[in-house]
Amino acid sequence: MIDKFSPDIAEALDGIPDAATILLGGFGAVGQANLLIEGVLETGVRNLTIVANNAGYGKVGLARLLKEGRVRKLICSYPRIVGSTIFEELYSSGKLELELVPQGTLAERMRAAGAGIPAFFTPTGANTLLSQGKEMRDYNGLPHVLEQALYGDVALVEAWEADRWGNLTYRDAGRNFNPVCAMAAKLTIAQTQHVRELGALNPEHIVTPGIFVDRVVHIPCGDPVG
Amino acid sequence: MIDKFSPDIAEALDGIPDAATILLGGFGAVGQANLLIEGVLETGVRNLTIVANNAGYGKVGLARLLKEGRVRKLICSYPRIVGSTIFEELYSSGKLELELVPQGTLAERMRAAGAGIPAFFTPTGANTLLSQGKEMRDYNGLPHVLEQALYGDVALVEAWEADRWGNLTYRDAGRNFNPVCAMAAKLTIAQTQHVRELGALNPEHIVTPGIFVDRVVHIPCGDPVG
Amino acid sequence: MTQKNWTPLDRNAIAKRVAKDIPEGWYVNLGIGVPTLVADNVPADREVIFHAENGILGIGPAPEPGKVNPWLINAGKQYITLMKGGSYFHHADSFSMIRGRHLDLCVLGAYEVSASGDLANWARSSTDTAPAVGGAMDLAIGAKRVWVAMQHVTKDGAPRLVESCAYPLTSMACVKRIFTDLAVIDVTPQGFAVREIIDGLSFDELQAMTGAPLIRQDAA
Amino acid sequence: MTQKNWTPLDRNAIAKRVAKDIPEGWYVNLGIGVPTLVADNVPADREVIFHAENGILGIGPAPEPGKVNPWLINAGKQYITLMKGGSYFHHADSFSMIRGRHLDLCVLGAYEVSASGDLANWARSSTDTAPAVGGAMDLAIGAKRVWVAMQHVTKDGAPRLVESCAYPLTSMACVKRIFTDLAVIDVTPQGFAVREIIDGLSFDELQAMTGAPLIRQDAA
Repeated sequence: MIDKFSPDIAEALDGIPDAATILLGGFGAVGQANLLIEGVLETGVRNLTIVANNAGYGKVGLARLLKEGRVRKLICSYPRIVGSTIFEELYSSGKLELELVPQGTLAERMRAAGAGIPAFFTPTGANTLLSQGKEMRDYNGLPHVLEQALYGDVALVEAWEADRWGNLTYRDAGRNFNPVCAMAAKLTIAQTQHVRELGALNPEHIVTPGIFVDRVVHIPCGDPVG
Repeated sequence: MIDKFSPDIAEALDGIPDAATILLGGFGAVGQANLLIEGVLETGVRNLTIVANNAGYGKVGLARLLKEGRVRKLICSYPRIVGSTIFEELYSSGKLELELVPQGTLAERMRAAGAGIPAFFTPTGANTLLSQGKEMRDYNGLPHVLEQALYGDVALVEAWEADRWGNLTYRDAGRNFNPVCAMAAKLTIAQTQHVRELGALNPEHIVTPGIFVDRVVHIPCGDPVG
Repeated sequence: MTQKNWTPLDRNAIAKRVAKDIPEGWYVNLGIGVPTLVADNVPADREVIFHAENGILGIGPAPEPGKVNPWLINAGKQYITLMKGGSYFHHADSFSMIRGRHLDLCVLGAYEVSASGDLANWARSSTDTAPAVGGAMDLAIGAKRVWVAMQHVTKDGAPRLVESCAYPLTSMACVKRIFTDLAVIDVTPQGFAVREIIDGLSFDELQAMTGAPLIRQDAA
Repeated sequence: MTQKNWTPLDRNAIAKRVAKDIPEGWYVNLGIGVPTLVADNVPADREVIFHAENGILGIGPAPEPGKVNPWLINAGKQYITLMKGGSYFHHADSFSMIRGRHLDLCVLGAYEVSASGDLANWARSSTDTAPAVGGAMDLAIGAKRVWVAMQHVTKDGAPRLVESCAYPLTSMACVKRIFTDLAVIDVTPQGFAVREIIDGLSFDELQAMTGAPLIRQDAA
């Protein structure tokens, strides 16, 4: 019987190596797999590359990973949000490498990785600081940038519901980057608020089919905090 | 008040010009907007480029458009299915141009058009007859083909439910190419089996948000035929 | 100093003026700041569908106190509500809507706009200590129309409408209309064309606060 | 002619042999023909999740007579059922699963397979009168493993396992294992390696019906 549930966070996170690239779902405080992220801290891995829209929110999750010096590089669209002082300190002191990526390009690069598309042309960012050094080509009379797929070793996502096949749903704005991260990583680990029996999720309403999910852990952590 | 419903098929199809590129949802007999497609026949337009996975199924919809000689070119992954004799006659007699595209590339080229991605690299079809003359590049140690977005002037899709904002759901295997076609065309027209009040569709369960849909017509045509 | 005969619009009045130009049925993304205020200024009987980068169509008014849904925020991380007919989708789909030119309009704030419609709104210098771009570049290149809502001049009185931007660009030649506290200005092939000036302010006074030539244009 | 000491496997027996090698938990796409028969040959207590190109995960057994859902077909346009835990998605997402290497296995039919694993299964000539490719090229390049289920020789007795394919290629160097009515053969860097031969058929007899050198390999 297929059963992707792990009994606890430690087992769910087993095997993440140093220097891994970890994709994090979430936007603002909503839909972040904070307990998995903090579990990564406890595994002791270092030298991580983190892909996330924000550089942590509040004092939880990614903010803690950053503070503890586990992150070598951040690939991110909007690191500077209210309360992201940890990021600013690390970045200005040269302790953290930053790859700034337009938000839509960030999402599309992960989606491309999950979809087997190694590179694509996008108009976003053409002829700006963020396209410097990249291959350019005109389409439809406008300049476009060639962007590369962004592959994760691990993705950490937060779901609203999950079943033992790893099928996931999300809640409201908690969907955001989560389905995109889930498809782009070799090892996708979900924390879920609710567990459902196989067959209880309507096949029309499953957002992330279990094929994109390797492990699930039940963490009924309630409303977003951050 | 936004109301995308058209009172009848003729009005829903108003304004399609000769030589238009029309994207058709559907796979096999399921999820085809047959009554809209046959409505196109009645508008008298000619010289069409049709994008569809199959070259018509049975004697309805696209099969009729082909038979009446309205189609100049077919962009298609699997024209040869049981009963597609009309296609084979037209093709072998040189009356129909065929662009054969792998099924996943067909879907991805339309998705790219809808997503503002003019071109992308894919491993599918590399070093085959279907990549001849196309730009190639190696990624991850494998050859890839540069494929172009496939834009539609019009998309004809079949939905299960629709509301006046044009939000759509589908039924079972009726989803297939429909959401992809809907996002890739300048003018997207849906025929829907059921009409729902605004707000009756759960926002988590809407598959094609109304932003991708211009017109809807209520056609409770029942189970797939063809 | 001569006495001013004019009073600049406040932030909400700018937003109200933007809202006036948005017809029913448009799909609209609103940037952070003054643009966000536009939503509440659309007449209640005019259906406009607001989009948020984080996967939402059909944003409704701000929630009443005590009725906040902590799972429902906009791209500015403010709590919102969802209208009937609203929908949720993931980030790649959300930016397909943006990049794929499905939005009728995006209203953004700006540091500077050039006479050719170049937009600078994401970084104050090329060596910004902690830059953040978010969805600005996607919106600027993707929406069918980009309008800017901003103060006409900086706090120091320097013009924000300029011949060419000094700040790093967000996107080239994308801005179509600018709503400031002083005027409504179109970006045309000939440059900045004035559509409206606030009461009491003369064309020449407006020109003096603008860093590129203005073209007279009757509102008609 | 000497009497044969062997009987080739029938179509269902080939499918059964394929099913034996599929472990629990794999995501598997089955091509048209013999591969489609694999699903019904997986032991009932072994959960394998079958995928269809037209947007389905979790295909169940064929529907009972009178209980057909006309909206539920597989990529071969046959009526199917959905298992508990199944899901629907659109074509671009479906081929993301395929192209993005999320499928553990795809079982395809073939006209020819070469000793380097090249697959030819979509067209009989470069001037096919009405070619059709479907999802074959996506599956061949995308699945983590491609296995082929086919007859060992053509109706005319010509080998289908060859040094290099005469028919147009579907994809290069993609086939890992071949299940025929006569043998199970791995494609290795050294060429075709025989894992199993049906009872009564000798290695040399199998070699005689094969268009490229076979390597002896113990099943252990």
